[in-house]
Amino acid sequence: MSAEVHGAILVAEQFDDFEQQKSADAFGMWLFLVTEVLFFGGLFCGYCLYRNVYPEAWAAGSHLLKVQYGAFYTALLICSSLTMALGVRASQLRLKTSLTVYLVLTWIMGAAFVYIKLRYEWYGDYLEGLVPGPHFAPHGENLELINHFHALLPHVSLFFIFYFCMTGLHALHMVVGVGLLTALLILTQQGKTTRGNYNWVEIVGLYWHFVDIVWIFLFPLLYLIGGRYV
Amino acid sequence: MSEHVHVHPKLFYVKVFLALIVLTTITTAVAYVDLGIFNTVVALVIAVCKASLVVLFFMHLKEQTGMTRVVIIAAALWLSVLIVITLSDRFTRHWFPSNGPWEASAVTAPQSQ
Amino acid sequence: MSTVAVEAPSLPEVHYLNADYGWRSWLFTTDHKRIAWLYLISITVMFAIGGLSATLIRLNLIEPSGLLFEPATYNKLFTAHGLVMIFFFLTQSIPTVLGNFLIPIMIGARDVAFPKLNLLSWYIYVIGALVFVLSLISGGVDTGWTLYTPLSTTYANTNVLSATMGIFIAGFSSILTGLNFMVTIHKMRAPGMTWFRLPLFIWAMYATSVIFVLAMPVIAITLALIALERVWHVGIFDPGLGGDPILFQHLFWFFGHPEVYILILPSMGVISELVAAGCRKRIFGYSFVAFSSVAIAAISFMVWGHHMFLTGQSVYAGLVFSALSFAVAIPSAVKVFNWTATMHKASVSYDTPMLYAIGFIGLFTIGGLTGLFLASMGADVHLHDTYFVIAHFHYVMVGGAIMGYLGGLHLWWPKMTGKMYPEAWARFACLLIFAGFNLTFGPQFILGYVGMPRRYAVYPAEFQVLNVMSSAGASILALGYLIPLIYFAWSAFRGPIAGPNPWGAKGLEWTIASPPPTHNFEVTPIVTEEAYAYEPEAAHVG
Amino acid sequence: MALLFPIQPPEASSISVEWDYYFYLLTAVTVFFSALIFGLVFYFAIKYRRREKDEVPPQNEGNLPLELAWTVIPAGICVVLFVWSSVLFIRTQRPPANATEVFVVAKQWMWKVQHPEGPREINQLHVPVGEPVKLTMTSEDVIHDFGVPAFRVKKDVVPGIYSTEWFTPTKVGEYHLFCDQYCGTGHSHMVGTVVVMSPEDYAHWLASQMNVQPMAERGERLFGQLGCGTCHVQGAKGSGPPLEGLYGTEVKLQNGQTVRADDEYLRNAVLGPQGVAGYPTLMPTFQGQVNEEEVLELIAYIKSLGPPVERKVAQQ
Repeated sequence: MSAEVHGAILVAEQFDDFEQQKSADAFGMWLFLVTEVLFFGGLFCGYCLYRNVYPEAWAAGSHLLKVQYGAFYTALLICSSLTMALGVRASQLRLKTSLTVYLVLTWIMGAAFVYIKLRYEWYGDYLEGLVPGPHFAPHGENLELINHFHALLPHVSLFFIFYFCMTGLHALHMVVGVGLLTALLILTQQGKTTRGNYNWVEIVGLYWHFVDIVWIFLFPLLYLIGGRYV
Repeated sequence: MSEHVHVHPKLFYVKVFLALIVLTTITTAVAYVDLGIFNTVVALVIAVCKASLVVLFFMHLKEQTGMTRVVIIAAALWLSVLIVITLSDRFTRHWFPSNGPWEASAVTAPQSQ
Repeated sequence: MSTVAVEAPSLPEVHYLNADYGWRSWLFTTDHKRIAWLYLISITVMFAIGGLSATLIRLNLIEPSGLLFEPATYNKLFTAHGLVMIFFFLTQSIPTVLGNFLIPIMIGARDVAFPKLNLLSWYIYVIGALVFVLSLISGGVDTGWTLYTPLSTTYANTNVLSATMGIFIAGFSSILTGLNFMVTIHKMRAPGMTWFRLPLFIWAMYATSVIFVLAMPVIAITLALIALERVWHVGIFDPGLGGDPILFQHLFWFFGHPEVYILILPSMGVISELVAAGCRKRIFGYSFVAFSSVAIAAISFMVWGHHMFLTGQSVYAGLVFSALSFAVAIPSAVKVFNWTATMHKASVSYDTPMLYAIGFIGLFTIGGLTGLFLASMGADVHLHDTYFVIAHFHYVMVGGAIMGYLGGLHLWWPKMTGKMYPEAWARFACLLIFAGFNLTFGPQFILGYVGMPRRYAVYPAEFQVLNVMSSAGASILALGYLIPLIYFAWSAFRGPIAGPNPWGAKGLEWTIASPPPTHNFEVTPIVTEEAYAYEPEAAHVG
Repeated sequence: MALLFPIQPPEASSISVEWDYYFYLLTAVTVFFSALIFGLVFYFAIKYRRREKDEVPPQNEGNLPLELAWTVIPAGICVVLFVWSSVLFIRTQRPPANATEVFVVAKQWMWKVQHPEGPREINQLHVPVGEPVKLTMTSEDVIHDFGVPAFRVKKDVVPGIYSTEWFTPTKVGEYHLFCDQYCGTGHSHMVGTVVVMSPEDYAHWLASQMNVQPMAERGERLFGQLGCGTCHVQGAKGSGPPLEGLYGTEVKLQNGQTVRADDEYLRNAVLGPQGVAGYPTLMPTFQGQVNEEEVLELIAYIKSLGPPVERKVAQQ
């Protein structure tokens, strides 16, 4: 590490050098992601239990969702993960312009995810009566399917609790992620993330990839259960 | 500083990205083929593969210290403990014979005094 | 104070307490030592609330028909007592006060890894506590601390929502604290401070932090589900709608049992320090004690079903849970034997911290062994949810966790304030607490065996004598807790000056001034020896 | 004994004596080790007390054989305790086949008991001495727990499922019945009495009860009122499966699974019908139309329609 780089990087006073700070930051983020795994874990546990208790109802619920949305989100998030990873690389290489471009791209994809999720998919679900609880009454285009599974409806409602909780919690994480990206963009414009201290971009990247991974599991678990070949 | 940082070429990330897109396509396509129970198995295996790709290459787990790996394994292990044990309760309850014919003879209740 | 040094000790000119003045310097501090004080004050307030409700509970139980309260009020009192003590006092006690103060110093660091996050954790805790206290003031909650569904989600008509919200918020404080400590212990150790040179307190805090990180998120999401269910009645835990109320118990106890070890492990760490300092001796079997902390933390996650033997849980799952619960007793036993063996051929002081350590070893032994009754599936059939359970976990949590917390406060009070407390009063209070504690909870073992269920506002008359004994003990115990509060407050201002190492103990914290300077060490220490390296020729008291 | 306070609950069931033996063993282990640790700690504290201010004792590192000893010995004790207690537990979970059945429905805050012969009780349970009794229990609202200290038995009563508990009373007398799972405001008032009577007294008691219509007959009346017979036609093939001789047999469901038609299955079938193979899923849910006691009566009626053996004959 050269002297002027050392001068440029602001090392917090409790650390001896940037190396220590960087590894502490990254380790802290990994630990935080562990807590996130277990935070989502409670929902996954409930999901697994009920799915095995009510397999038919779970498949029926899944068939009321639209695979196109799920597949599109997955692709969108994988793209945003790519741009995020390239952003970290740009920060490592101290390329301010390309870092900005990658962060903006990631930001747009993240925001698009949340917007489409809420404005189109959830709103559509609401219109089709898929909100669980006492008013649960599916009446979408798939009427034949709904009639077929009529006896299962209370348990299909249970599926939709988990659908809304899991995708809702995920969307909440996306919103936080978009906020973090906004902060990173501001820091980047101030030139604070391209001085060799790529740790901030890196830990936001870790978070972003984690949220992507959660979706990678949510997609098959919610949209593809029981096959789509009926 | 930068000599300590291992910077991957762009192509490296693009390859991972392409692999992820391919796997997404496969998992979606497989859902339309009737494989019975294996639909779920395939979907989960592909999801685990995709997650591993992201963790290993996008999140640079390969360059992290051993401790980070321990942390991730611990998270996965603890999550599986939670899920497996919880489910094992629910789905082994009915294995237990509710009536024991041997009990009738085993418990010779003393008569009233 | 028995130790009167030849050269009168004096306070350092500048230390962390007088480095800065004004409320801003406290409320916006990132100094781990000041944050420890913020926690100390806030959890003492919560302890007072929890203690007051305990006193009222014991008063009510003097009469079989209830001396003071209607059952509805009584139910709110024991719920408040349980929730406050567990989520707002014991969980925080040793980690956030002694842990915050000592972890960086013991490993030779200037501060924790993320000082701002540390302060944020305190604010989150305070917000959570305020929300919770408001929910108590505005009517309270009557579900019991276990918040079992469907009682908590559907049938209780008290402030379940705001109470769970308070706990939910405070949970994030613990998550962040645990994360901070883990990173600190991994990344901030001074040169030469290898894992096996760490004081055992650090090992225990590390194990505790692991549990914080792994268990707290699960209770957070579970509480969120309760809130969701309560607001919208969607049926997650409602059998009428296909939900499973037992799922809640699984999620709750997956957190709940490790939580118990969050409470006792730090105390075990403190006791190791107290015994080493009180005996001036290296802890017997250091590595066994260290690894037993890790083993307890790991196994503690796989025993939760022993709270659910009678729910209709699968017998096979029950057998596994029971076996693992017995297994977790073994590392605990190893610790007790090692502490006892440390006292062999030692130089045992009768200073207050050592008295607490001796009290802890005895009471924890009883608390741990009576745990075997409840790990036994057969015995649990009769003892489950009786006063036997109450007695058992109070022996562990009050006789264990609180004795450790108080003992630790007495050992490190001179370091935190630079002042000594009145030794005679402290010993008297310690004996009072020990006696009062046993009188309170000893009779409850018998009460449980003869069948008195827990959480009863009224009870059959034949249980009265034992209940009166218990209540009498509680009044002694309450007095015992009041005395340290008074003399600590007095000594912070008027106490005699302690000097850097009043106990002649080993450890990095005793090499720096009392109170320490803001950044703890003038130069980063280089560690060349193991923990507790007492040398027979040279103990420097003063 | 003129003790100031009780130190032991009555031993009034077949399991209680062995239970107490196990309890004594645990108590002995606890007392022994507590005394050992207390004794050693006090002995060391006195014998090795600090005599000089600057004294530092000789150091030692530990002792591997000793560490192993105090790991292995407690582990051995734990194995013994584990095996005995597990056997004890399993025995409490398997009611004898010849047990008398009694049905319990818990609600905030009372115990509602039904005997198959007809009598109903609230917060009381009359049982004859010397005969095994099996309780089938469920809850209408929150989780309760049926505990009788004198019998050393206890079981959570969970809404949505049938819990069972059994005991053989061995002493005539009246014993406490407690709700042991916190169930809300009136939890401590959800108490009652278990009255153990001699067989003759029990017979008198049964005869003296006003409501003598047996549960199965009440179930039959309900069966008619709810119109169940429209589809479940007796002795003929209706649009629902016949119920004669159903109880205790294996039922093949539409989803291919096979389940045993026990109490729990029948309850689920009434409240949330699952498709039975060979029949259309027409049956509406009766959730909200029948309460838990009525479900038990319906089950008693279905049970009374004949044991599984007769069914095979009927089919042929």
